[in-house]
Amino acid sequence: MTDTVDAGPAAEAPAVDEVIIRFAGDSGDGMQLTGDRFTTASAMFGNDLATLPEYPAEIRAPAGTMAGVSAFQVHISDHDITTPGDAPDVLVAMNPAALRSDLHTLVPGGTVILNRDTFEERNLAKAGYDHNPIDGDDLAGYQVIEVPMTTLTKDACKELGVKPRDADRSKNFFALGLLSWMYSRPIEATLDWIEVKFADRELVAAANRAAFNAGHAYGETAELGSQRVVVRKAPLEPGTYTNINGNTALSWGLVAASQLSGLPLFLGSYPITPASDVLHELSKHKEFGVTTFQAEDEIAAVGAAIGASYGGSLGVTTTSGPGVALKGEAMGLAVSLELPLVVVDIQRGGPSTGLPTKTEAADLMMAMYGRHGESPVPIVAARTPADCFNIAIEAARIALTHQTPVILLSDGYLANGSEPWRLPEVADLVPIDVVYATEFNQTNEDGEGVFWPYLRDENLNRPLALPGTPDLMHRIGGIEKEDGTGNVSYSPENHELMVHLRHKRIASIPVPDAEVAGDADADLLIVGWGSTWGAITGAVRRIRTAGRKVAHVHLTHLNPLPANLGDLLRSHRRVMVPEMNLGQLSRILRAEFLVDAEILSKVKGQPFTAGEIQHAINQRLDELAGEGS
Amino acid sequence: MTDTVDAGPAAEAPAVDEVIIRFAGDSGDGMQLTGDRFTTASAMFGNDLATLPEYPAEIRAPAGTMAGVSAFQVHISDHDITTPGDAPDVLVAMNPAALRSDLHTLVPGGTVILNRDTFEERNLAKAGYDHNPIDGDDLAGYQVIEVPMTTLTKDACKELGVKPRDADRSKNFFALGLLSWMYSRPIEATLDWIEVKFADRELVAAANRAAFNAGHAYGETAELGSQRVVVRKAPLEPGTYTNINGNTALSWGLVAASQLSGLPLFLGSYPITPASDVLHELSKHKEFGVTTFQAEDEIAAVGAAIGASYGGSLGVTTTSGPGVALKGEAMGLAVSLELPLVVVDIQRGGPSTGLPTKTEAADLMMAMYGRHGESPVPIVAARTPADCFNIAIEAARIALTHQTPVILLSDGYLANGSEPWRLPEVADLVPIDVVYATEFNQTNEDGEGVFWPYLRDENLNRPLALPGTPDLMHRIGGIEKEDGTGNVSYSPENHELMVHLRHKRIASIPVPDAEVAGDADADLLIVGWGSTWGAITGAVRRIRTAGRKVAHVHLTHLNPLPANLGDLLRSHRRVMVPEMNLGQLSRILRAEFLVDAEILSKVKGQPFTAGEIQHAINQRLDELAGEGS
Amino acid sequence: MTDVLDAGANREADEVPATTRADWTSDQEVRWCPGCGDYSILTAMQLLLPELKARREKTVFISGIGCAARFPYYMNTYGVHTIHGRAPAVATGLAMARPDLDVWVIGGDGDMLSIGGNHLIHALRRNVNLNILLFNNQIYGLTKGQFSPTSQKGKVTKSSPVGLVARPFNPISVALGSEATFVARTHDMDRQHMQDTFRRAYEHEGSAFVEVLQNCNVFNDGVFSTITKKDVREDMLIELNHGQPILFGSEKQYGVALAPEGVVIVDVAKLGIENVMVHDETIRNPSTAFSLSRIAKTPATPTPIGVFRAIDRDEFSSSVAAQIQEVQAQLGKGDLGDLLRSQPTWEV
Amino acid sequence: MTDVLDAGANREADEVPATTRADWTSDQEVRWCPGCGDYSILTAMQLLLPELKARREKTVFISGIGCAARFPYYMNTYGVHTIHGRAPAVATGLAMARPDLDVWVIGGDGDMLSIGGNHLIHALRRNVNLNILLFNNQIYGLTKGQFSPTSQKGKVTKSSPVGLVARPFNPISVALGSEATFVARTHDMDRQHMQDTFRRAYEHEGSAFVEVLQNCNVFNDGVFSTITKKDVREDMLIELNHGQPILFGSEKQYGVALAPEGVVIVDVAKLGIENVMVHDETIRNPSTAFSLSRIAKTPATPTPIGVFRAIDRDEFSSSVAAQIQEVQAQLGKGDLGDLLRSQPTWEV
Ligand SMILES: Cc1ncc(C[n+]2csc(CCOP(=O)(O)OP(=O)(O)O)c2C)c(N)n1
Ligand SMILES: Cc1ncc(C[n+]2csc(CCOP(=O)(O)OP(=O)(O)O)c2C)c(N)n1
Ligand code: SF4
Ligand code: SF4
Ligand SMILES: [Mg+2]
Ligand SMILES: [Mg+2]
Repeated sequence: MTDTVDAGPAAEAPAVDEVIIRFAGDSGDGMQLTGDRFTTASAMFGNDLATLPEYPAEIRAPAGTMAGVSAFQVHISDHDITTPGDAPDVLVAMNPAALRSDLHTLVPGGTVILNRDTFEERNLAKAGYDHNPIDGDDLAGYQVIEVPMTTLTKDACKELGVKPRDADRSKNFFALGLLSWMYSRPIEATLDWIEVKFADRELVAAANRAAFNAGHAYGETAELGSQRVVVRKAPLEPGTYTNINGNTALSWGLVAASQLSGLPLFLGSYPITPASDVLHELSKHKEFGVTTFQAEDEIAAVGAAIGASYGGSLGVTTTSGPGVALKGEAMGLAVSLELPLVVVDIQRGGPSTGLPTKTEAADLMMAMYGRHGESPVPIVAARTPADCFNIAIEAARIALTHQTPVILLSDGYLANGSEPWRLPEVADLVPIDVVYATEFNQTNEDGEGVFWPYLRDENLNRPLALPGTPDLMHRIGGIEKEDGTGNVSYSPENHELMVHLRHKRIASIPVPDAEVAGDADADLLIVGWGSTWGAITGAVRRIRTAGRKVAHVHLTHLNPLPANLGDLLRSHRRVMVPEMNLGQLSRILRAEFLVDAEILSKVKGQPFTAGEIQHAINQRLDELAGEGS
Repeated sequence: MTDTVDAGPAAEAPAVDEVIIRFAGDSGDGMQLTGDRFTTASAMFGNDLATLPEYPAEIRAPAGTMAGVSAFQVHISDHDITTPGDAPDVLVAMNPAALRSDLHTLVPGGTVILNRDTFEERNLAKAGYDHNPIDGDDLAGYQVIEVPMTTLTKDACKELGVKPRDADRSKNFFALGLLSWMYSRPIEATLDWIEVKFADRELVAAANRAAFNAGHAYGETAELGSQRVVVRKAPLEPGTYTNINGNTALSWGLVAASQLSGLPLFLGSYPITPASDVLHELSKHKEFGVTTFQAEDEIAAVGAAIGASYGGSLGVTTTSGPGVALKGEAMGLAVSLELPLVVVDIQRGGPSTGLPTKTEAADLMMAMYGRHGESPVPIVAARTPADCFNIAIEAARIALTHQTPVILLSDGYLANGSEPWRLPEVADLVPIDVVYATEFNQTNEDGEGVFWPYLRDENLNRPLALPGTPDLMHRIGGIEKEDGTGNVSYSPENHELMVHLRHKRIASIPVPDAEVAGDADADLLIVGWGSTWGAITGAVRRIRTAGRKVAHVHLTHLNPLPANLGDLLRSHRRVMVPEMNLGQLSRILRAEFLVDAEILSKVKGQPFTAGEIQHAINQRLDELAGEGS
Repeated sequence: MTDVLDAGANREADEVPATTRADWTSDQEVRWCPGCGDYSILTAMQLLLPELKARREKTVFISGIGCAARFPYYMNTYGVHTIHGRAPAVATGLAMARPDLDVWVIGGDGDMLSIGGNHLIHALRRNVNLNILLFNNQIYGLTKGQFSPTSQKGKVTKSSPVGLVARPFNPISVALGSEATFVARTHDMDRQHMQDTFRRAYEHEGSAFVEVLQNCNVFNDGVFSTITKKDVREDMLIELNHGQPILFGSEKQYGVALAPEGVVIVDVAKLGIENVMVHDETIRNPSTAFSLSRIAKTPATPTPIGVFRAIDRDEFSSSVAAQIQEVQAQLGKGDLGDLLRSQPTWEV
Repeated sequence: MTDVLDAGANREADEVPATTRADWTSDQEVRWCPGCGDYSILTAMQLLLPELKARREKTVFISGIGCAARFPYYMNTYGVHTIHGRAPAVATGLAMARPDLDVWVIGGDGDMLSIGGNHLIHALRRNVNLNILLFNNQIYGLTKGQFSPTSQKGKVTKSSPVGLVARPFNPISVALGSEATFVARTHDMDRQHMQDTFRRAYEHEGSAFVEVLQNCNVFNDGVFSTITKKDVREDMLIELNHGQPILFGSEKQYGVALAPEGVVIVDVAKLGIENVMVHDETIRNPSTAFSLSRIAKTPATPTPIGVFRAIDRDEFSSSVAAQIQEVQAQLGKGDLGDLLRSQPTWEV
């Protein structure tokens, strides 16, 4: 399905280097779809981009209310970008509630495109307006484009024989057509997509096509000419691209890990927002021999993954914070059994049920410490949607080559956000070498061969003998066991030895050195992990473009930490750690390296913007300059 | 049941200031009972004392094997002591396995008293001896007293008409009689106890009495005169004493908290070693209106405790590490609901099933961080068996006055260990003031009174209105809620506010300043928490007696930490933290105060001895002296 | 606080002020999808409680997580929206601590039969005084359409894209296998039947389990329409009425009768009305009720509704309380000073 | 590793070497209390497996925590001693991943009906190919004597010092209420009956549930002795044999017959042998089996043993595997490069 597209007929329109558009409407208005299509068209056009879908909390809120607003923000540009943008340049508001809830996010002087038809009494009241903002001062300082989208859509559909009520459902395609015109997006891909998507509902396809064309034409005819701009292609590295969100990338990464290791993938999972899509995606890929098991709860899900792993599968369990809190005991079992297991935590707002559809990154400490006893596990975190692919492979690699549960941290922002991804060559992916024991590894007192399940290799790892392997029958369990034989042991010395061995074998897993982005000799070092990468990178670029120095280290491996990290931290005068929590990585760094790592916290269920971090960096740099002088 | 006892007839025996005796035998030999009776007699005699029961892991091991050895160590003294002793002076070995497993613990030159009758082929083989240690070199360097205890017991019982096989069961009373003679223990209390305990099994009572008397007489007649010593009364503070173990003290503390607060005590629990005895003890106290609920699992147990707490009870759940790992999600709910709840974790060896009957203190980090999202809870820890009483009240006080789950950490050593406890006056216990809302606390737009469940007081706490309270009907839940109204809220600003409020209200709970024991001006500060108190205190006394300086701070409150702790840490050149884990408190101190707190770790399923800590202190002091010079 | 708890004791004493539906309606906007079956269940409840002369402050709704579990927010009573699956556990603690309250437990088929299955069956076994309503829509609604343990075999959902492999639970069978003392079924299309059934649950001392067939019009639309739509009901719903022969069909031409392999549907004309089973909720042996629960093999064949079983048996919370009272009657209320001295003591 | 997994495929091909009890005995010392009923269950298993011509390397014992759950350590097979209550979950994953294995699940009444109740009923509902043995001693043995969900009402234990308040589960009823396809009961005093029952479980495709009445001589001694002791068995154990009339008593003077409220015990002489029920394990409707499970009201009244139900139904793991094979047959094995290109792509 590879398309090549050219810049289209609008080459003569003035060029801007980037634009941030926010589509907002009622949950029923199809804003996610609209945003998604606009994104795809832009991606195929050749822009760099990043997206931020935001939908209401799980329950379907009453139509027309603020609680029901669904939005999709997309940032497109002619250069490399890393975030969905600080503040939109354009807000498409399909109803009053959308305007009311999102207007404040717009840049001063930005453009509001609104569906005039919905600004009538009932909808205004539902949105909590006691007046019509179109008539009031609310929109002062913005460029406002009022379009009677509903009417125009219905008109366009009338001759097709579509009932007005059904035609109304196509108004998002009108908006999409209009915006496609304004930003000179290629239209073929969208029209093709409509064809395929609604293949079996011809009338719907026709209505959507008509609405899209009407929107596009409206730009031409309604004297909006001055609004038309173009965002040129970004100079991306050559290759084949697709636009991917984090959960899909993560799912594919797990499939890839299964292929690379030659082990069948077994997913034990229990649905939970925002992790369910991984279960959905993997359920679709039975052609890869993927087994998905929707268990009765999270404990059964991880239990089954452990069982499958014991049987020779790549055992994975996916969930979000509340699920991880439930899996602690079973993960401790896997630690004690020294079995491979990947535990994926797509973090969301907490504590407790919290903000299920909002992003947060406050499960790091639970990942480190959420089990009783000394129960160390490696932790890795993804930094961008596409990076979820790599991290899934990395998590599986560590799990399978070091016989340990590994926690993979993603979050709601990465899960649902998307970016263009240059597809890797499958041949370039590094195979994962998994070795199972097939022979005796010891001789007993009588000179007979025996199998010791806890006889360690030079990396302190134990051999795994799969059930089915002749002669190597053995028993393992969660009670403390003798190093070597694996027999139940209550010996004090052995227990201490095992506690240290478990610690050491995880602590000595080789992880790549941390790399410094920006100025290695800067006074200020920003240390990040997870999805803050985009905002930090954006901020660091702006700071450096403005001629100030700053360094950035972004951690993929949170346990163990890169060996060079301590030196890096100590080689800067000041260390700041932006986190979507109250300071979890910063506490780890402080404890580990006795460095005064300072937290920059945001816990709003929303990712950092580059601007917020830029601001904080400038503050610190000013202070440092003051100190320095 | 208060008895007063005098020193008895052995006043003329030479006095020693302390003695450590270890009773060891097969699980079926009644060693725990023997140790317990010896302890009680010593307590009633007026010694200070500390005990360490050690029994085999949960399962009943084959009789006569090392795995089946059960031991009870008791330290009695004429002065204030804090541990069950580093190494026993006397080992009573009822069978070869006991000798083989425990001989190495004895002090050089110590006394071994063994049951000669059991040192025959079958038992020797079961114990893994290929020779008879009585005849070999094994016992060189020890004083050995061989007594044919089985034979003598059977002889003593013969005339009572007790069958030899039954008589065999009384041999532990023979040992008890012999030791009572050797250490000049009062015998009346023991004989009385036999009377009462076996009231309905007359023949058993007679056999035990006969065995006890025979053992006592044996000392007199068998030319063991030179072995007889007396350990005089310790100068304890005047008062009424009882000998108490940690789990009983904890149970009584919970009853006390219920009485002090006027709230009925509700315990939701699921059996688990070493916490089950709290469930057993509280099940016995229905006269205090205590409701105990043995739930289907740990999650139901904490769930029910939350439900009861919501209904106006003092809701408590008791468990050990694996149970806490399961309760994480529900505890997060209580954090979000801001409901009182006491979660008791009697720590044991981990990870996973680990060492169920052995002690460890490696759940501190899980207590701090074992929940998803930012989910802070206060944490307190008991330091001695009797201290469990105070800590239970303290945990309940914090929970009830700050509407929060509180984690109380005890451990297997405290749970089963015992010490003399000077009973507090009930009138001196401070009442716990619990206030429930009964009236509207807000006015709505229409001027009507309404109840806002999250309207905060000056301590940031919310009002609790119990179901049943007229007019104050309201709904709470684990989804993020608006501060004040408590209505479901997905607002970014409100979420950030609530995350900070939840953090702040726990962080600002007032806790007493940490107090320094020892030399405030010492170079070296020892920081401890939990059951290490005894060993650290013992070590610090020895060091100071030897003329060196050392300071000791012992933390009861682990979250929040005492306000003066940072200053204290910084006012010493070096900080060492003895912990039964790999360094959990030390990591917290490092992160919090950027102080190079060093771990002294022991993870053997056994408490520290004072000697181990003394040794480590001396090493550090030597180093500091070296540095200093 | 003593006042509050004591208020329970005086409950019967004061007259209950008359209330209307509005009094039982909270100020929160209802946030289910338009057309969701949950609305009519809510209405039934808000209409019933005034009739029952229940007190709002003595009524508590405890729920887990799911669309169904949002129910408490909409009732102007006390309420706790707990965590997924744990409502029966939390409610058990509350009911034990506060026998004066009416505790309702609300949850979906995922909440109470998947993650919460164990708490449910243990609550039923113990016979705790709870009114447990399971809104069975055979789907996970809140998480947007995965199969649940009551979804039919072969069902295509987001997590079973080529069809569900496992067979479903029959919630009535599960409840009866778990020693439930009150077991009933109703559906969201018949407000009167819901009210009648909820009333019976309310009046039952002990755990009352009610399966409410509920339409999720977004993710599982029409799954029960073959049996619950007005025009098919007569033929497809078998109403169980205590003491009455079990008959259904527009002419009452069908009935239920005992057969060796369990109860079966029969043609009344052929078998004779005298051989039609007379429904008896109160048989202590749950076998007949269980047998009735097996009549419907899918939600598209004739399905019994009404009360399958309603027997008297010691209620758990009051038995627990009785033990405490007995001990207190025997020993008196505990004295802390005595407790501290209950082991051997000595004076120094 | 491919070899190992493929070994399963060739299983039938190679001849299974003859084994003896010793071959199935691990080198670990057995650590149950002397006299514990668990010993005889272990013996029964170690004697049966050689007869079954099972392969040790293809046999896996998965257990939770409890005395019963120590079982795997004593079998010279593969084995995992997991955590409390979770054995059915771990075993489900293993059985799904490795259909070539014989997976046995062992646990106590606490392990599988208290904390693990939900995993048990879901495994039974799904019909995963597991042989599940529940050692029911009506007590928590390993934690030294608290009541369990099968302990009798009134039972005095460490956690119920004045008597247990709740009524117990009937494990057979729970299993039948959960759609179990194979349900049986046996007891630790009859090795042959255990072997026969375990053999049937082994041969069943799908979840086989066996309740083994087991004496805990330390914390609940003799709780089944009224029915299982040699001299009372004839009168107190009702042996179910497929195709045979259900008779018991020294003279076979008692029988079981259908009655309106479920099956009942009858006097054969009075009722006539022709009215005695002929046992049929294969009735698809579980009602009769359920009814049989209700005959014994306490462990001191005549109690059925043997196979209550054994029906054929799609096994879960193989159905899951079949879906995968079907998709692969249709689409071919997945190609990673194609997957990466399965969304719209573009070239730069
Ligand atoms: C511990 C935990 N796991 C998973 C979830 C996600 N979750 C919320 S509701 C739900 C199931 C909803 O289905 P059901 O109980 O049938 O209720 P319905 O929405 O259909 O009314 C799930 C899986 C959660 N909130 N918490
Ligand atoms: C999570 C967890 N909770 C509790 C325990 C403690 N525990 C171990 S075995 C057991 C119950 C034992 O009873 P049962 O399952 O009937 O087995 P039995 O010992 O009687 O064979 C309990 C409560 C545990 N190990 N883990
Ligand atoms: S998703 Fe289904 S169950 Fe949930 S509110 Fe919508 S229609 Fe109702
Ligand atoms: S406690 Fe009971 S079940 Fe456990 S080994 Fe001993 S006798 Fe057997
Ligand atoms: Mg549902
Ligand atoms: Mg048991």
